[in-house]
Amino acid sequence: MDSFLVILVAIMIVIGSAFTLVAALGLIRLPDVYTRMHAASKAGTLGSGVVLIALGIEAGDTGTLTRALAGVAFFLLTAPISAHLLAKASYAVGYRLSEQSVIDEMPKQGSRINSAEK
Amino acid sequence: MTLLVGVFFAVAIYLFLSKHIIRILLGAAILSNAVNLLIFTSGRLTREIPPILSGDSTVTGMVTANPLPQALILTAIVISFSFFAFLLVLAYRAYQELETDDTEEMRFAEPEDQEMPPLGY
Amino acid sequence: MKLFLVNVLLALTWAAITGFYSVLNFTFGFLLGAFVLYLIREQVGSVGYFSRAQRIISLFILFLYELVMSAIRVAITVLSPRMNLKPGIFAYRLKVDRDFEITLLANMITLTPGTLSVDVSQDKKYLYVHAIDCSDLDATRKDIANGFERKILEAFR
Amino acid sequence: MDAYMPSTTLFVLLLPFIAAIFAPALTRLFKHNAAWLLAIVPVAIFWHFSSFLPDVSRGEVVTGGYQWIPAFRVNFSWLIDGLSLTFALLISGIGALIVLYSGGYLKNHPHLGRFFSFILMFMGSMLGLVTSDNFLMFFVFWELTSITSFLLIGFDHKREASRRAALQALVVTGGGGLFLLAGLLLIWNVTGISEMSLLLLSHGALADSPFYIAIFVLVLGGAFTKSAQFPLHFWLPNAMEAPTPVSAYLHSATMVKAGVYLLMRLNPVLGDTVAWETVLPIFGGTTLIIGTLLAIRQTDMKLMLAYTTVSSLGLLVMLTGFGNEKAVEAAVLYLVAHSMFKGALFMVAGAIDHEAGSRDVTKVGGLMSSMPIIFAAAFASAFSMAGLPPFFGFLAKEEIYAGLWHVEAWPLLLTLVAIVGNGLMFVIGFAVALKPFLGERKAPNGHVHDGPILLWLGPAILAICSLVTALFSSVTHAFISSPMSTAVEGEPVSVHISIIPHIGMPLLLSLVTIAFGIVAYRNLARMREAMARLLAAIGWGPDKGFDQFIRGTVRISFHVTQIVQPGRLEFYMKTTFIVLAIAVLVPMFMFDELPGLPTMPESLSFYETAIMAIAAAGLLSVLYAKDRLTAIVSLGIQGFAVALLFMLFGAPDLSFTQFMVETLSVVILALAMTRLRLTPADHRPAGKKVVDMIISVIGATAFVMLLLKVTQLPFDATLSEFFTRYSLSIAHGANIVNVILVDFRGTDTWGEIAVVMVAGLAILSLIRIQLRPAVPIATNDPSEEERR
Amino acid sequence: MITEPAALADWLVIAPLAWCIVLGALLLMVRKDTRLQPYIAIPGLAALVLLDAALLAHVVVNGPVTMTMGRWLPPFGISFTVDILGALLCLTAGIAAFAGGIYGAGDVNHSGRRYGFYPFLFLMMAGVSGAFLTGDIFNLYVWFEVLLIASFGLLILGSERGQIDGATKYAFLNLVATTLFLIATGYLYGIFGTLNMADIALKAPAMRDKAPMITLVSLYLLAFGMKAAAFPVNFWLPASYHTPRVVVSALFAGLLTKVGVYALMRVTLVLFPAERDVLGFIIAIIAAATMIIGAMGALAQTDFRRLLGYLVISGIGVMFAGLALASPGGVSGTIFYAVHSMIVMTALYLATGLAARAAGGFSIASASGIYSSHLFLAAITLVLFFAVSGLPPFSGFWPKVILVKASLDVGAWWLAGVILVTGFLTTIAVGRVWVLSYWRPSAGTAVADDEEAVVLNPMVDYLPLLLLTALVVIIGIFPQQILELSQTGSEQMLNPVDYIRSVFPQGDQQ
Amino acid sequence: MRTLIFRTVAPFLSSLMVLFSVFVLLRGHNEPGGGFIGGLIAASAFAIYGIACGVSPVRRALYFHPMAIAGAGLMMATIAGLLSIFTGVPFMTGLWVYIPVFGEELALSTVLLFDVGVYFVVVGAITSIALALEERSTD
Amino acid sequence: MIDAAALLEGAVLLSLTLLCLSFILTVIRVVRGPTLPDRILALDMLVATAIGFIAVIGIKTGYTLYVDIAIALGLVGFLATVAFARFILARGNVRDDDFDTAETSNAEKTDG
Ligand code: NA
Ligand code: NA
Repeated sequence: MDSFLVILVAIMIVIGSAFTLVAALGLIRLPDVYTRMHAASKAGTLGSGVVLIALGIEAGDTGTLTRALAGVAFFLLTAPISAHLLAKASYAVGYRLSEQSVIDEMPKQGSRINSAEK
Repeated sequence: MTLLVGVFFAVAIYLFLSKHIIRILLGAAILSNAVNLLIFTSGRLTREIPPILSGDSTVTGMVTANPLPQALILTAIVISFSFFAFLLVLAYRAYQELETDDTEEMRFAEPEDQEMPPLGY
Repeated sequence: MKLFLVNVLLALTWAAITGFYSVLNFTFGFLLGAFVLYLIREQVGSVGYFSRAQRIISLFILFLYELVMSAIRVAITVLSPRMNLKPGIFAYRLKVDRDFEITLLANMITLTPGTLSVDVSQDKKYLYVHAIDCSDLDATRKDIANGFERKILEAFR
Repeated sequence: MDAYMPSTTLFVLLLPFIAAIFAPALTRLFKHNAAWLLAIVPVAIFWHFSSFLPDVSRGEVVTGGYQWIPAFRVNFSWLIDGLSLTFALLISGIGALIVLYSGGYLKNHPHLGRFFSFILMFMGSMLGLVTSDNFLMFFVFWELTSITSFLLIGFDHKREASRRAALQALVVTGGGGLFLLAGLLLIWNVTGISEMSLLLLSHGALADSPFYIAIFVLVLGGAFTKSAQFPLHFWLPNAMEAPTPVSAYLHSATMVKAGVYLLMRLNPVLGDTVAWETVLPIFGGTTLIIGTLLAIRQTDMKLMLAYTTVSSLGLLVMLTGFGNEKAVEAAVLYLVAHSMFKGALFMVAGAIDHEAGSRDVTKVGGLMSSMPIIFAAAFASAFSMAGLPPFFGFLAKEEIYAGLWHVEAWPLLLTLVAIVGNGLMFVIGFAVALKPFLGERKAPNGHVHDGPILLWLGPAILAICSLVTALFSSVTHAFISSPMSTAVEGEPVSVHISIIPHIGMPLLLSLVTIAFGIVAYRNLARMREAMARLLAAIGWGPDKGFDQFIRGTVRISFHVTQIVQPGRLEFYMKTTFIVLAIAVLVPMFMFDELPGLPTMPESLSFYETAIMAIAAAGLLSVLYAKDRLTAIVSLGIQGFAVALLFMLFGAPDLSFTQFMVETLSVVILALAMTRLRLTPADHRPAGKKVVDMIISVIGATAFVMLLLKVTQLPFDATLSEFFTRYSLSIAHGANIVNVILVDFRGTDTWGEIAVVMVAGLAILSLIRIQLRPAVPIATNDPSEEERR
Repeated sequence: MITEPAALADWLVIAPLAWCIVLGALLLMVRKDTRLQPYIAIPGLAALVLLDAALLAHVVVNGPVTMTMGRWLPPFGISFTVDILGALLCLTAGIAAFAGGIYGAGDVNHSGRRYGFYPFLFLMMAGVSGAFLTGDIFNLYVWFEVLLIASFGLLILGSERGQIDGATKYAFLNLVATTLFLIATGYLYGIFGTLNMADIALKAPAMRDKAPMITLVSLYLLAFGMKAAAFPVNFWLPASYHTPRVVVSALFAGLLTKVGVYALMRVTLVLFPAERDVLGFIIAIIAAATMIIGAMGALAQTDFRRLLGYLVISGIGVMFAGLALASPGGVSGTIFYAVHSMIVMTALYLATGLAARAAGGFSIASASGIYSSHLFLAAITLVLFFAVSGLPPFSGFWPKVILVKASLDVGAWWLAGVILVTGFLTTIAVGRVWVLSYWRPSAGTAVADDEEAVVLNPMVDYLPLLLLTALVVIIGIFPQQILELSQTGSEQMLNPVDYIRSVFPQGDQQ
Repeated sequence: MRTLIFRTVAPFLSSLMVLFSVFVLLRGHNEPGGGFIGGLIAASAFAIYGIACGVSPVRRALYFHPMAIAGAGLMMATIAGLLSIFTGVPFMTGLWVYIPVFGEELALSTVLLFDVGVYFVVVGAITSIALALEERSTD
Repeated sequence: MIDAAALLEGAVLLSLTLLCLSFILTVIRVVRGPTLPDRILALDMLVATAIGFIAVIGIKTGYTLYVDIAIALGLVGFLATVAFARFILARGNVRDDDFDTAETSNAEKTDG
């Protein structure tokens, strides 16, 4: 495997890990669950995705690579949905936004949505 | 590693001694991990060489991680997972039916006030 | 017809993930795909978009780009020593009305800078979006409207 | 014991049991007249055994039998000598009369058929007991007599008294049986002999063995309970709850003599020792006196007879204990006499009860005219019991005094005991035989008469026997007394005594006895008062003791059980883990299986350490989680950490599965907990926490030390090498682990998926089945059907 | 490195197990057809009995038989090795299950069947058979788990609240027990690097001075002791056995604890005899304590079923006594007693179920008058009572005598004494039940009386009971066959050369 | 959780997961995977499907009751073991047949059949649990 | 080539460090909470980190077969988040994670 790919892989994994770390930091620093979701769903997904693709490249056979890509695609498909579900659920059962929040146009009927589930 | 196994066991046993079913459940989950690690360790450790043969030839010389304990643990994991699931649902039902998760209060099978058997004939 | 197309696509996916393309493997993948479609036959009614593979892919690429951007934005936000956030949830008036399009839009909004779609109103008129920075909502709304929503409409109308 | 010839004896021994099966049906057909048919069985048995008389009288010993359990050297073998033959004849002979008598006594009883089959079963057991040669066969029949007597005493099960009496008999004789079993097995161990016949040939084998005392005590335990020796006599009077035929048959004529039979049987091998010749007379004598005294106190005829039976048994034991020739002859004669007169008197009592409506000597009287036959029988039997000529009892009495006079140790005291005992029996005998018949007429029932033949035939014949056997004493001696005495004594003995009184010490003593008896008879009422007062003063007896024993046992058991089974899971868990710690640590220290000092762990790279740290962190946060969600998620953390460890140590399949399983566990936890309100934070007091912590740390230490020890051993990796070598070449699989799972050790996985499937089904049932509020018994209830 | 092709007869080794699993799976597939199930299950159980009988005959004729799965030469593949002990217990278990299956047709309602009574039953039999037949210690663990989870399933198939409680305690404590088993096996693998029992038996002497063998064996003793409900780790049994449906209790009483005893015998006698000798006295003490505690517990109970539960325990004590002696007599006594106990305890629970139906409850305080209302049932029960007390001429008598004699042979007076005293206490306990609930006339109010007595079905209710009781009597009167089997079985256990040779025909291992 | 967004995507997610699970099952013999893990993935797929679109669609989709599927799986595995009786070799002996299809050589074996059995057992059991629990928490 | 390999080695170690760090941060968030969704989010994040970790180890050891494990983990991770969101909803209205009130209210709403 030529050194270009090796270097590419090296860079990718570092970037990926970095993104993951950023996401984790966001998890710690951001004020409320909704803002933290931004960090997790974006940086987190991207981080793991990049590293995975790096692995695919490093493997050097199309099968693994395509699988890695498919996996990443799957993450990209699922990440927003889990974020959406989590946010919706939290909001529905009444976890409020942080004090810093400036606006909330969401209808305040958590219990209605909740009962709509059942 | 051995020490880690010890920690696992200590925590598991400690949880088992609790009187809340839920804690005992957590204990069960941890216990199965403890056991798996124990088997894994007593099968001796080798690092990072999975017991998967490179497809082309039957290499006999290469030292892979000991595959047998892994197989045993796999079986054990599956079994203890099944048990865990069962116990969990059992606890769930127990809570529903007996309105408690405190084993002190679970006295339906062996009630507190057992009457002395009749002494006549 | 659509069904068959989806099926072929699934078969291709199969061939892709198993990693070796051969008649045999493809056939197997095709059968699997048929099986899978059987599983979801009820929802297949709404499968109307494979015809536009081309534009979808372009959309996908845009989306990837936006994703990276947003990740970086988050990084900056998080790493900046003192973050002055104006988070909040705002309602977004939807133009797209088909379930699939709404879903797609919502997901893309989530994965793009500073926004995260929380829910769709019961009547599918509004999309509730959480944003890290609600200082200028009109701008944000405009971005969405001219960004993904337009591209989606292009891709699927 | 090698030559086993087929024999009708086997059939004869089984015959009663066979008959017992058909008894109910026959009774349903012929009502009480079935007695005539069923009596054929004992008669036939009597006939068969009497065919042995000539040989046995010539001093021969007939043995025979079949292999029963060769694997355990147990034979179904019989030993027929004077002793067993006499018993067999008594059992079958009196048995026939009893069957007939029952037909009359229990006429129109709804369960007469059941009664017949019980009686026949008992008869079979008793026959087996006295004829069996093999120890275990003997014991089997011994216990069978206990069981059948349990059923017969409780025959009238609707009355609490009979239930109590039955249980009492079972417990006492059953307990004695255990002693006997131990004794017999011990004899078997010591001598290696398991047959009576062989044992009798081995003179001194037991008496000299170091285990003699143990064997002696154990055998006595069996004999004394069965033969109601003081202080274990109390069950016998209570057994009078049984219908009178039972009392007459089991509790006077036959079963209670099983103990005496045992002593007589073993006299040649166990006798002639100091222990034997002191213990037996002491217990026998005490029983004799106490029995008679207690008898005085009674007014119920059956109870009077029962207590005299106790004392007679005492007398027999006493005589057997002396072991001198005369005493043995006396014992033999008295045993035969007693069976006849006591059986008769019981039947008389029953007849009176049946006809006059009461068995209380104070409530009935003047029946002589209306039941002449019964009176005659009673009178004759009373004579025999009192030891007056010309009845068989007289011979016995003479021989008793003769025997006593030959005793080395304090003959005077023993003679006195005998005189008092005999005198009082004289009193009781006549009290039963005369009081109901003489004096002014009184009876609860109006028209009183002898009743059906079935009712009077038995006593009459027995009375006649008492007379005839005495008149033709030489014949009796030739065929019965001498052979039996020979068997008991172990060397040839011939009995000569006859009814022609010859001047001598025995005759004198008899006269003294009679005089004493007459005086006592006159003051019977006053003596009764005195006894009543005395017993009231004592206020406690072994009979009360029995109740206290049973209640005490139950109470103690109850409290012990409460302690060891408190019903608290926490207690159970704690005990389990403490035992675990002990089970691992104690052997380790005791047998020096401790590990060497742990070698410094193989250099861990920082991320391995980090992962382990994370695992530990996860564990701790599970412990100290404020709320259950934290606990669950922390569970996930440690699970992931373990999975990563597996990966680092080259087990991809493991970590694969571990990841999946851990995530799913967490998911299921979450799904199942949507409804639960469970608080994982434990509210235990700090003290308990510390204790638990100590327990768990010790337990963990145990495991760690053992693990260290194990990993310090050289490892034998033959199997793994084999798998690695052939996985691809023969099993066509590169992933060795999976090949092991589905091929090398596929059977494990087979069972494993069975577990998975069953777990799935079990969980489904758990979720779906609706519980009903507690009801005692499960019945088919449609409400249990679930919705879908 | 590959074994000879298997003769068709050797398939008997796996047949009972495979049969149980196939039928279990089949019955699961027709789960919803509750009417059909008994018609599949009962013939299936009968066939199982036949298979077991055939297997026993095969073993008696040819000595221990081995089949190594996947024809991987032992110790590499999993060997099933059957000696007389395994086959005999397998057959007995089959018979007990057969009786239970018939009884269940009447006792288990539709929801019970729909939720898998018969599948559970068959899978439990699979676990039991597997445990008796396998020759591989880890595989033994797997079958333990199969029967355990199946027993869970049966345990909760009821409708009382006490059941959930009992099930909880049963489940957690048994989980601990099997986990201990697994732990011990993990250590064992670490020591020997092999799992085939015969192989371990061969390698054990070499390791004796190096490895922590006694600790290992005492760990196994604890694990199996707990499965067998030996004192002081017997709690789970009295806590749970009285809660499920009677037929389930019956099956448990017949099958579960005996598997623990079997495993303990296998491990201590065949694998680690030397270590067993070291622990012999401990085992004897455990045996004595278990016997006494069991008998006392029985005396202390008001509820039929709990009383029986304690009788099971004291029976376990008796079996441990033979194991403690480890002499030919002792072991054969244990084997014989195991057979007796499996049959008689199952029968007793079934009888108790009928008695409760007849008398309207399980409490000896209230139930009464059964002797008048159901004479036949009473007769059978009385036989069983005498049998369980070890009175002749019933099946309980001979093993007890053998064990007493064996104890005397080695001069263990006290053990012999305890065995006898236990019998005595048991007699009192069951005697009281008989007196109170059978003889005592019914109060006449709600409980069944001669007139409106509860009608019991001669087929599903009495047939299984009759079958078992007949065995109890026959074994009691003609114990020769069973005794011979037990003796040969104990020889095979105490001197397992045949066992080992059947696994390693050519003596060596490669 | 029948939100529009989730409901729209879930079917395709789960179908992809099922696909992947079969892949994991088949390649298990040579690389990590196998029946159990494959089964778990498939079961999770159905769980997601159920949570998103409700239980009854899943039940209708599976057509058979999950437990019946599990039973069939166990049966299959057992039969895979028993097949070797016909070749006179012990229980559970792996038998391999190579069927040429389209010039490729398709390797079928009782071992594979066994692993498929495992797959079905796991799918059936876990799915039935998940669905039952889901039903409980929605009814 | 050599330096490339060395570079890769270094990169691997570096990223392992980063991942371990983020692991620890995430764990902190799990323990700290404060709210239920926070913990769930953290678990989700944990899965993502684990995936990254697996991939890096895969690169380190050259066993690319780890990619499947990573994917599978992603799948079930998604399931986990979904289930937890489901769990939040079913638990019903809460102000903060005062559990008893939360669960009593929930018990009233759903049980029976
Ligand atoms: Na597996
Ligand atoms: Na387990």
